[in-house]
Amino acid sequence: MIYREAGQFKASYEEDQQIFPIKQDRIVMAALVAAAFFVAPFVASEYWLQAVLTPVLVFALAALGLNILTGYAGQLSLGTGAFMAVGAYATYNFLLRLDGLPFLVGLVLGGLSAAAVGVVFGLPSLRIKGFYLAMATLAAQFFIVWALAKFPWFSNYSSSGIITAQRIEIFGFAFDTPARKYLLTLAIVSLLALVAKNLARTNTGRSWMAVRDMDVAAEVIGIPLMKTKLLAFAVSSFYCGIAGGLYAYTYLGTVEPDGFGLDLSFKILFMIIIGGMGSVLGAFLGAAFILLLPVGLNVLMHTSVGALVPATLASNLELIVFGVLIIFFLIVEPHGLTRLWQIGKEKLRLWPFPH
Amino acid sequence: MAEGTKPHAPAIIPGLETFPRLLRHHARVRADRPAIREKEYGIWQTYTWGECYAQVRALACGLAEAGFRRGDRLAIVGDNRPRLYLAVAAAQCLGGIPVLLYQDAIAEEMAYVLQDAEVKMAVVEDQEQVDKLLEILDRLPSLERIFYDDPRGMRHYTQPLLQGLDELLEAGRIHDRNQPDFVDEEIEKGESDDVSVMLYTSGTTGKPKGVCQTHRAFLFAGMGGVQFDHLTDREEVLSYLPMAWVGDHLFSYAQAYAAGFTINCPESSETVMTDLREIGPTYYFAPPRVFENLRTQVWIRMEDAGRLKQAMFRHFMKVAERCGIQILEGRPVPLLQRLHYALGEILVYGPLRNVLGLSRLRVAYTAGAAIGPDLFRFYRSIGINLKQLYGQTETCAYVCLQPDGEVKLDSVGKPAPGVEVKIADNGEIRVRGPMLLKAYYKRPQDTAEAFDEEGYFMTGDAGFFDEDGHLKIIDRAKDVGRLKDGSIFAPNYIENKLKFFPLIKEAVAFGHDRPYVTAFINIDLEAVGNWAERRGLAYSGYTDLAQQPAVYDLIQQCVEEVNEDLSHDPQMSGSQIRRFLILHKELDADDEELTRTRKVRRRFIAEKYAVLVEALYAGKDSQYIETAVKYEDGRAGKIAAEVRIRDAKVFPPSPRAQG
Amino acid sequence: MARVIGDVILDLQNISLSFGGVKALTNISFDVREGEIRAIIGPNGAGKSSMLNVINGVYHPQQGRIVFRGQERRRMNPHEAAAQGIARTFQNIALFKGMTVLDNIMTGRNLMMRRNFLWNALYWGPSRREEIAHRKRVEEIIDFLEIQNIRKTPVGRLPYGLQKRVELARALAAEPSLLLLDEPMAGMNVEEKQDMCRFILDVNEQLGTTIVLIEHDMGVVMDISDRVVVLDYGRKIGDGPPDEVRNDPVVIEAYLGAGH
Amino acid sequence: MGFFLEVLIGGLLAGMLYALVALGFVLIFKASGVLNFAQGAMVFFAALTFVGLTERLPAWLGLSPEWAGLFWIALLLTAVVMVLLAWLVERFMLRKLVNQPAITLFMATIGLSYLIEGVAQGMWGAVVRGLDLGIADEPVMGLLERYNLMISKFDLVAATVAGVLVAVLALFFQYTKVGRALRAVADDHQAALSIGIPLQRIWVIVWAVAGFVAIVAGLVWGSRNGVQFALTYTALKALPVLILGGLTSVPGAIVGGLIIGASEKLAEVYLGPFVGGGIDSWFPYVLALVFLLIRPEGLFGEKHIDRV
Repeated sequence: MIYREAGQFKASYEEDQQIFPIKQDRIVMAALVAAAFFVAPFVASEYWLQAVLTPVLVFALAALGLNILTGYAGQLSLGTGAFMAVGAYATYNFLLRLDGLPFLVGLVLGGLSAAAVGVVFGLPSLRIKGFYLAMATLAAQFFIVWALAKFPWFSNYSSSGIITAQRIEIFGFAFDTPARKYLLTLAIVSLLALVAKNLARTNTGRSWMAVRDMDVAAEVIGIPLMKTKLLAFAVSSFYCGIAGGLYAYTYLGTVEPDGFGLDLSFKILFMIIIGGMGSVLGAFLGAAFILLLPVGLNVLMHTSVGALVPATLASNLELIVFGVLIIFFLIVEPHGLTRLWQIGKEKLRLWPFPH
Repeated sequence: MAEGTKPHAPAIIPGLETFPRLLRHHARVRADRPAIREKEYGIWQTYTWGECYAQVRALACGLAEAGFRRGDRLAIVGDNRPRLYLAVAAAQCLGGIPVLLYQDAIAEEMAYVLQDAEVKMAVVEDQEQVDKLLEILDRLPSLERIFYDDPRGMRHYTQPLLQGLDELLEAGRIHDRNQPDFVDEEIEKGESDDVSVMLYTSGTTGKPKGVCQTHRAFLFAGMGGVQFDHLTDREEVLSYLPMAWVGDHLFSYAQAYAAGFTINCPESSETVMTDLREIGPTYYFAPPRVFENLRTQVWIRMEDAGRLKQAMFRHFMKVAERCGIQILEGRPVPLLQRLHYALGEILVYGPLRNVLGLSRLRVAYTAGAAIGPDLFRFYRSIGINLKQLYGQTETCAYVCLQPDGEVKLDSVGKPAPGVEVKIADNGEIRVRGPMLLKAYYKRPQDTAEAFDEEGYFMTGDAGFFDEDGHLKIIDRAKDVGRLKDGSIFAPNYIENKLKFFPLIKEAVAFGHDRPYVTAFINIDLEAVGNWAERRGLAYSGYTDLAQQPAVYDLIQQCVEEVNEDLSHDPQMSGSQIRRFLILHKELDADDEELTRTRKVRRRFIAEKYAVLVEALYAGKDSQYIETAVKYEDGRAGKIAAEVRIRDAKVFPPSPRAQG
Repeated sequence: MARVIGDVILDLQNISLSFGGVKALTNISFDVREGEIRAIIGPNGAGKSSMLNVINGVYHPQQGRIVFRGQERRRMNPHEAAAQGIARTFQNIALFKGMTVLDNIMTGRNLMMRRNFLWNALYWGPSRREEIAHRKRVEEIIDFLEIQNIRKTPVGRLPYGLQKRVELARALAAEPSLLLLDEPMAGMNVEEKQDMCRFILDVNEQLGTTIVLIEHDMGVVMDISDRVVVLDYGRKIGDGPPDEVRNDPVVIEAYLGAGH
Repeated sequence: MGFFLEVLIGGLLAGMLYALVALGFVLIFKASGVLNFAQGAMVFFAALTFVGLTERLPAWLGLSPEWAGLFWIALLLTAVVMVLLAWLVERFMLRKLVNQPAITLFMATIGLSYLIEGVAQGMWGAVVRGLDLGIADEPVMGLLERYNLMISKFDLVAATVAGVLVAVLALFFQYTKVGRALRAVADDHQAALSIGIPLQRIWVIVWAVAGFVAIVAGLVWGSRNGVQFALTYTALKALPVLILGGLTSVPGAIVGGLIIGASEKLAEVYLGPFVGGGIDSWFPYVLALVFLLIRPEGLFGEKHIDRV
């Protein structure tokens, strides 16, 4: 209904290959980004900025990282939590031990260390596939979390590996209030989302998807399987590393190794399943959905309907609802919310005719 | 490029009386503005006016080198392709005459035209057209060279007279470099009274005739249309109609050069609808059949929509019928209705126009055959400024135009500025003005006969002016007959009223010196088929569906509606349809029952189905008949059926209720 | 331009291949000349596909030498074969189901795309120019194989005949000097077969690509191939121009069974 | 030397338990091609249901809490609950995901594990409960005197029970009609359906048997570490066994279990101190990974040839 596509012909390949070829999409996206940057920080309450918007962005970034590895390149990984931990701790140590190091440089170095670790644990992907690869990443998950807790050097000899994020300062400007932290997170996540979209629509992305769909055929047309898979691990882990850094610095403030456990990996895996595998939008939709679900649930709990549910069941409701949703989405719409979003868009473009 | 930036209404500039001069002017004034686009390789390839002029110069030089001289004829055959449009201009630069042919004509039809015009060279689209020309080459002594635009599949062709357009262009560029002012000299030699183009009329009566139009005539018509509708150089036009049709030559060539706007060539004939939506033209021209098919498509697709969406669609269509046209024409409408229509604009009309690709339209014209009032009302009520024009090939496509403010549903508008229109005593419409043809090629005698003593061109159509001075066409003059009781019998007028129903695709009326009027009816297989399916009516094909009693009842309702409408016109009430039958086969151009532009060839049909006509007047209620049919791939076949005949109710004459 | 058959570009000498105990190919030798259409025929299970897989490195023969453009190699992975200009299609279609037709064909050009992932991440500038240059080349192939209207359709939704054509397009996108076609016309109706023959001939004549073709339809093989190799139970039983091979009693016997 | 033997045997006994849990995975994978990550949750659910029943049954049925038969009734009811669970899983999940790629099914079982954990704690509350099987956890006297080996009787009994169950299942697979049908089904669901193998019924049977395995594992683990959420981690213990032994072979699960059990204990005792202990969470994985890189399809899995 809102689409007015008549007259939007493409006279050049640049126009044809842009991220949002339809003007209405560009307008909506521009409005969204503008609202996120200029409206949200002033309108949203501190609670919403600190406890909802910033985490959604941080988790979206991590989900984006996992989507690159599992959604685009088809390599199932259960080690997202560990790679985030590496990012967080590496950033902390770089900023701690090299004083005067700008925050952003520390963050990027954290991401790069996560990428390095990701590549190491991605090596098995050359010989093994599917479940077996998932097991290898599971090994990474347990080993890294154990190492960070066991070797005090990482946490500057604090008890049980807890670290507290230093104050963020970029060019003398302190990012200490929830609004500023939110804006910093938003800037970084938007940039990396754009980069992910660029990667997906160029040769790099196509090579990943080729390896995902049929690696034998990919190799036969000249795609180097090893390089492509390791690149996927590296880029994905870099994203998770940055997300880990932001998780520590702009969201929680203090983190401990157990905070990056297997449950975090599953949570992010759920995000891309529900959000939609193999799409940048899927990461954002999934993260928002999974984070806002508990908020919605306890709002529901406090209403009249909620009172009917027996108390014991209520506390575990989140677990049950997550489980049911995962199974529901895998059955009804394996491509997740993104597919529903696309169908909705198609309907609007064909309005008033039926889809 | 100062002038080209803001939308610009062209004034007639002295010194630019021929198309080549105008092209040179555009190349200087708006060199970077797009002149022609073509959808190819997935995007719209754009050629600016500057690039077009350079290519025309190269093409002209190439043709000159190949022996093309002033006054020679250049045949152009193919779908709407940029380089074919440029070939027209190139021939004009050299003072030659481009002869445009229908691309879907079979070799035999082309042979007559090419012989008649004594064509010296031909620029054709692709292998398909080359094969047609080679098939009849032995009968074309004058044809020396054939240039093909698309080289696909031409590798094995070794005939000496064949050459790729690319090689011709290459040779032309070298020639142009060596003699830079050769083309300018040739252009200077061009006069506004030279013949700019030769279009062959689709001969409903006898063999087609070559209409020679001059630069002056077509530029007058082009400039007239541009100024009448305030067109600027920012218009976008989709050029998808056959280049040999006068309508396309006016819209895609004459007016494009007059205003300097952009024409867009679709990727292929199958993708016209998607290309239409992509381009979203601002200025559009289509015969009524295209508008009819579009509306039928809308109804059929809405049939499959959900119940809720259908209900919404029907509701707002009623709202549009009530006040859509008044709002379009800016007439006063009560606030509540205006708000209701505005809601419809957001929910239905806006998206509907957009999905059809018509949302950027400033003006849409239709012509070539009468358009039904309810079809007209449908488009205007959803906010499309559809207007009608009337004219022939001999008058550069139009003599009458409907001004924006006064668009009446059943008339063709007022005489265009600078055009005189009068009605002869036998009811025939006669026109005079600069847009008239110079002559029929090599037919002085026909040319003379076409004009009356005061120099008016006899259009061959019958009609009259209504009280507001709008011309109303009733029929072809020569077809207008008299019933036995002397009242006027205008077959086209009756047939058009029948064809305004989406269920009826084609109709043929008989009545000349007969006691009363009878009619053959062709049902629209898609619309009636859809209607039958929804009622669970099984049918195995066109012939079977046509003979179903339920379908006869349906068509009887339509015929009786037409009779009631006819009863309101004093002169027409005598020619109400008393008896009708539904033909067992679809009338088709390949069986020569229709012309190339799907006009009914009444005399031919009367002879071919004489047994049915007699049965109608003999009061029989059915008649067995066997007819020969030519299928698409050339095989001949036979269709036989027991055709039923029905009587229809007739209404006493009464004045028209104020609709 | 007239077709010119050059000298040998691919020479296979005593190739033997076995999976565990099963002997797929035994001691097969034949060569392929530049610009030629070389057919490999034989009953089912004769080892035709295995032969193709040896040429482009999917399988590694236990014995035998493969000399391609003067370079000898026995063990070579498919990735290197592609880099040397060998492209192929598969018997049962190996397209990337998760991508559109256009993306599938663009993937065929990955060897010619220089920009690394950092440039791709930046996209605007060199990487975009490269994408557009290759897109133009792919559009020419799309036009050449007349699949314009399905350019943006996900490959999974296409009928069998069109998927075969997209796979040919992807192979052509790599601008190979040697094209291996594994039963390109299997499961096609007459009209689709005619189209595919026309495309194969155009590829060979217009682009000068040498073609090794596996095909069952004898009519097709006889019409369009220059020389034919006949395999039966993993052995070569015939080699030469089509009509010569057609009348060779050994071939007839193998094809029509001993009892004939 | 005695100490090493002690640790080794202790490891082997623990390994037998890992084998048991791993067998639950193998059973379901062989029959339905699904790597059932929810097996751990089923162990927890089984144990919690058993304990919950033993607590609540006396009140519901008016029996005295000390009655010896209570144990068997609770066990029987728990088995019934597991069959019901198997039927629900087949009905609402497996039937809808026929012929989906294995990764989709694997992710569905992760969702299933969350669901089962939520329902379990919802039904029986999340308080940690002890579980006494009536088997004392003190060393076996005879072995202690003669070989001076301190082997816990509890471990021995648990290992024998597990061993018996494993043997029974191995036979079940090899020689019974249903066993053979299972092997056919594993290759291709659609093919099996087309030749008339009642796929749905077989999946329910298999998931029910996996449920029984979960009960045994739940009771044994529950009595040792207490019935609490941590029981779900038994699945994580079993995964390395699967990697080592291959997803489709029963003997593989047994041998894999023993190796992992023994090496984990030995590494804990001998390697742990140097590295700060607590390595049992990741060591089995690393070990299995090393094996995997040598033989990608595990000890006994079939070699997978890529037919092009």
